[in-house]
Amino acid sequence: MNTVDVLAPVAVTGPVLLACLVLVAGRWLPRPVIDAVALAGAVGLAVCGALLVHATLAGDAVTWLGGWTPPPGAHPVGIALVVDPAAGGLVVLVGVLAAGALLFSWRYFASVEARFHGLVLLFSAGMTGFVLAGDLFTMLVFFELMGAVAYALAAYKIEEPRSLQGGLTFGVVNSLGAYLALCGIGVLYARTGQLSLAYVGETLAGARPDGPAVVGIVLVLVGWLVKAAAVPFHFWLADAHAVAPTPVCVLFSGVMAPLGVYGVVRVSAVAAPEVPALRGVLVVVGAVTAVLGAVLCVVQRNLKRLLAYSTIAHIGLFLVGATDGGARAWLVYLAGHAGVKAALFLLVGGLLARFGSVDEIDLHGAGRTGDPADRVAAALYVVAALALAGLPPFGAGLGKAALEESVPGALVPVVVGTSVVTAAAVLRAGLRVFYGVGPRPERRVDLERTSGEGEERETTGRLRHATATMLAAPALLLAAAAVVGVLPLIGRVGALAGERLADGGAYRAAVLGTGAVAGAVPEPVSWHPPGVVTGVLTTAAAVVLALLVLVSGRVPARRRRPVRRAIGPVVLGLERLHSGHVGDYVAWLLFGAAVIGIAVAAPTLG
Amino acid sequence: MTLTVVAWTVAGWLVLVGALGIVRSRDLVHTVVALSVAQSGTYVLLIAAGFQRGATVPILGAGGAGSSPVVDPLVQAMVLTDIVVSATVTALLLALTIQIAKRHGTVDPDELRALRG
Amino acid sequence: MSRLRLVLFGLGAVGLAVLWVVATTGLPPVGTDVHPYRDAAVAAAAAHATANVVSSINFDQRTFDTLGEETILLASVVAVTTLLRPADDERVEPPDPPPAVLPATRLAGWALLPVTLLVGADVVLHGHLTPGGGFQGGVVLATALHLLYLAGSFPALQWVRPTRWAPLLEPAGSGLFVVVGLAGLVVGAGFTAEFLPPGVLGAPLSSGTVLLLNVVAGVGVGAAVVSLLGQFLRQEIVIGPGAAP
Amino acid sequence: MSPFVLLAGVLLVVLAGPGLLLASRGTAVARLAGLQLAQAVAVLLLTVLALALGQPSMLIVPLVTVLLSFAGTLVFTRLLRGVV
Amino acid sequence: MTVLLIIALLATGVAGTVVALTPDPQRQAVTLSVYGLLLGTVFVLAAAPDVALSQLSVGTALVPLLVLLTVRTVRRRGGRSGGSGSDGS
Repeated sequence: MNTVDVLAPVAVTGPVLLACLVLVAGRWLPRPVIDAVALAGAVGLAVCGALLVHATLAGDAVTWLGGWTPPPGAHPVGIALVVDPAAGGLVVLVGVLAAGALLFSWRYFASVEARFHGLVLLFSAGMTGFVLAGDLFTMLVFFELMGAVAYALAAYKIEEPRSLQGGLTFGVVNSLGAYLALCGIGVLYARTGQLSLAYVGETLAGARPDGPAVVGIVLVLVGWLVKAAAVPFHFWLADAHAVAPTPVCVLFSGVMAPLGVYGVVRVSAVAAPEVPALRGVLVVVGAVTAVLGAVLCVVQRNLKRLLAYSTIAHIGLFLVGATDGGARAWLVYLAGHAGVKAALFLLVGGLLARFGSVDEIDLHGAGRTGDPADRVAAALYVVAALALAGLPPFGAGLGKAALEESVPGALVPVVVGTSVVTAAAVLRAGLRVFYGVGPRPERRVDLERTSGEGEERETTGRLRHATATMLAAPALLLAAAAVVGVLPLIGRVGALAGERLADGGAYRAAVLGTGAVAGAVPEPVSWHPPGVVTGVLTTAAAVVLALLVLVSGRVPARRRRPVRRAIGPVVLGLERLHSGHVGDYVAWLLFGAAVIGIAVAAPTLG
Repeated sequence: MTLTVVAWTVAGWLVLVGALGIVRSRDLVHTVVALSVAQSGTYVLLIAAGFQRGATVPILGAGGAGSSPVVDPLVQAMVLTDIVVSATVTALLLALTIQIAKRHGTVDPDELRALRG
Repeated sequence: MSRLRLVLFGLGAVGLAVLWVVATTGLPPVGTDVHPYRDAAVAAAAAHATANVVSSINFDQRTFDTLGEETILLASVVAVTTLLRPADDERVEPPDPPPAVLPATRLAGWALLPVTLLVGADVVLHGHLTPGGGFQGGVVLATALHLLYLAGSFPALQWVRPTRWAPLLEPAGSGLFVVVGLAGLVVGAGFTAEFLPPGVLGAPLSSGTVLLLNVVAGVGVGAAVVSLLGQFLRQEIVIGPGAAP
Repeated sequence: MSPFVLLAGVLLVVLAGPGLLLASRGTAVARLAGLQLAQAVAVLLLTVLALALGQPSMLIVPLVTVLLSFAGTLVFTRLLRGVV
Repeated sequence: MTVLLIIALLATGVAGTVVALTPDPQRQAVTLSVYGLLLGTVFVLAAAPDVALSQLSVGTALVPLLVLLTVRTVRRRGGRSGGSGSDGS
């Protein structure tokens, strides 16, 4: 047995075991012990992931569980866990974000027993299992595990109506997505007689793409795209993220939704037959997701919802990058984004704990208390918003710069525009809330839009000061995002991980044991002068845009009207589509699945 | 031939009709049950994928010690997992529905207006 | 709006139906005798002396999936307990007096209780030989316990106090499942590997860890279903109304 | 076609015809009659099928169905109380 | 046997449709129970007794019990549903 044989199963079952421990012993242990155990588990997971990355730099590692390694040429009966640097890196990300969330909630949820910790650990196990599984059905099982925990975590605040509605919508839409994926898995199984991802791919690779292969793969990908919240499956994300407890949002936005993109890339690289149309469709879906997310991000006034739409926009960018040339860049972008977005969510959570609201208009100038802790929070928020725009040396900026270098020219405006617009929206909200910039907007009751008022507090009472852990967690996450951008090792591993993730042939060779195919070592992701310049420029553009919006409140309504008349109806129409009605979302899900399926199948099958 | 058409059609039909139930639903409890109907379509699909005419149950030593072929046990194991998942997800969503009834005073999705835009 | 929703759904459904036809017409007919996975799995089950191949897959060949499934069960029990916890503005009331139940019903309930328990235990313990296993048996066992409630003896059910032990037993079961899996790793055979002697095919004590895991799963599932039902019953019976919405 | 298979066919038609029909019309309580019929027929059907397939180990299926049907019936009679 | 399987499959399809399109959850629970029996029959006919046991144990008592308990709690809290013809209150 080598390290991977031990570490890969432990990375999944370790958190489960700790969760069981915490749940059984939770009622007798004092709260700090539970906090410490859970935190240690999350940190241990991150370390485990780092070791996995280290062990697989030279080549993918495969471990067949239960000693069911198939002899050469035989049909496999067991389950393989397959580790490559991308999978290991995502395990690290899960561990780091779970640690951040647990650290932040040290003083949070004072009334809850160990259940919250247990759920976070189970959630981590679900994500790790999904990442490491080399088997379609195992992926689905852990997808469902992720889901089951996530629905409960989204609706954790049971006193709050919105939270419950968001959780239910999330549950129904994601479950239906999983069932579509299972249909796809069933079709692929009937077609190939295999469940192992690599063996499915090997069976399909030789033949001309046929109906079952194409439709089966598309259905599986639709399931993962629902988790990734790609348009038009994105509706649940804003609803669930806006209402989930802040520490949970960190995990949702930072890693759970991006895992959907990972699943899409993994399955389409390893198992999809050679279908040129698939790549094109995924790029279009990604670009539309990015643009729609950015547009809707701008019009939000609920800060958490605003951040949620910004996540949707960035997931669109990841999808574009991962499928069209940006293989070496997108994982670095993902890691950098996760740190920055997590920090932003935690800072907004701090606002909720301090002022009992997450509404941008309601909180206008609320952050100007003069309290040193609030000043630190304000500074962190602004830095995080700038980092989201691409400010060097943060990891998000590095990933974005590398993405701009590698995607085709036609897509560069999408990348730049999306990051500028979302960062400007985030910055605008921060400047309003923390510094009171711009005139106080008129407060009007707006039935068409989710406000951030009346949100249930997550602490027992209104906090007089932001606590040390509540500032330390975002500061550490922001620092981690900076480390992603500065440490050359991460740029090197990130590039390698991305390229290897896209190389389905090497994965199949590793699992089938037909000899490793040595891929070329890709050029590391690092800062180049043009990247630095565009990073600074996009940051500046975001600042200018945010200030313009803030100042435009002073512009007489007469001058603003033409603009509003031009784009207003479109935006309003888009907003109306986000009705919060679960039936609408399910209808969109089926419609989207059909459109994507036909767009892929029609050109392929003729 | 008939069996093939019927099995695939029923599997797909159940998934779609379950989804239709959700779309038309005026009561969240009904939504959750319709979701479980959609899921049961996947049971039929998997069982059909592993069926073999004239084969017996996948238990060794039963019905003449390996003399006759058995149906595919793998799909059965998958459906077992699937059924557990279905039951647990149903329970979870019903628990959410109870809380929605308490907090919103309604379980009609048309009247839930807390999230929009 | 609802009109638009139905139109959208209709378009999607038609599109998916077309795709479904495209997919299924390319598949081998239902009832085909080509099942490569089946051939491999049956051979593997025979090699480990597990008569019930489905159990062999669930608890030996693909234990990891079952581990995930057990974890889903655990997660949803914790989730339901979390979601149905009494909110800040709710109170726990003494239970309503149980409604009158016909003596015959009560008698039937009590009479069937031991039978159901016995059958449940049998389904768990013979899961490696005959149809059944930890999951099915666990559900039957849990249902047996709730015959007490259904036959009108809610006090008897309260006396058993399932809400006390079930929420502890369920994570313990899941934890034990993981521990058995890790034991294979410790003895050097690999995670979830068979490390007990398999015995003779068809014997009551055959199939090594499959039997052990079946029992562990049965306990876990039984406790899980008891706690799930307990939470829902508590809502119905002892949780008082909250504030006006 | 063996008599067992024929019998199973008849039972299946009863289960799927009158049983389902009765269970899908009227109020919840009225539907209980259909459920009762379906449960009784299903137990018979499953027994006959176990015999027709020559699988005595399958008899556990109707046995469990009997026990759980009883519980199921109690569920409905108990919880549909006052609904009539 | 194949004929029986076909009949059972068709009946399952019809029953599933009835369950999904019955607006009132209490009535739906009864139909769901019958649907579970039919699914169990399909599994037995397809030589899957393990699955049949699972489906029957979940479908006949457990899920209907959860559904009915939910409906009772919801109605007790004055939760309105848009479903037509609620024969409850």
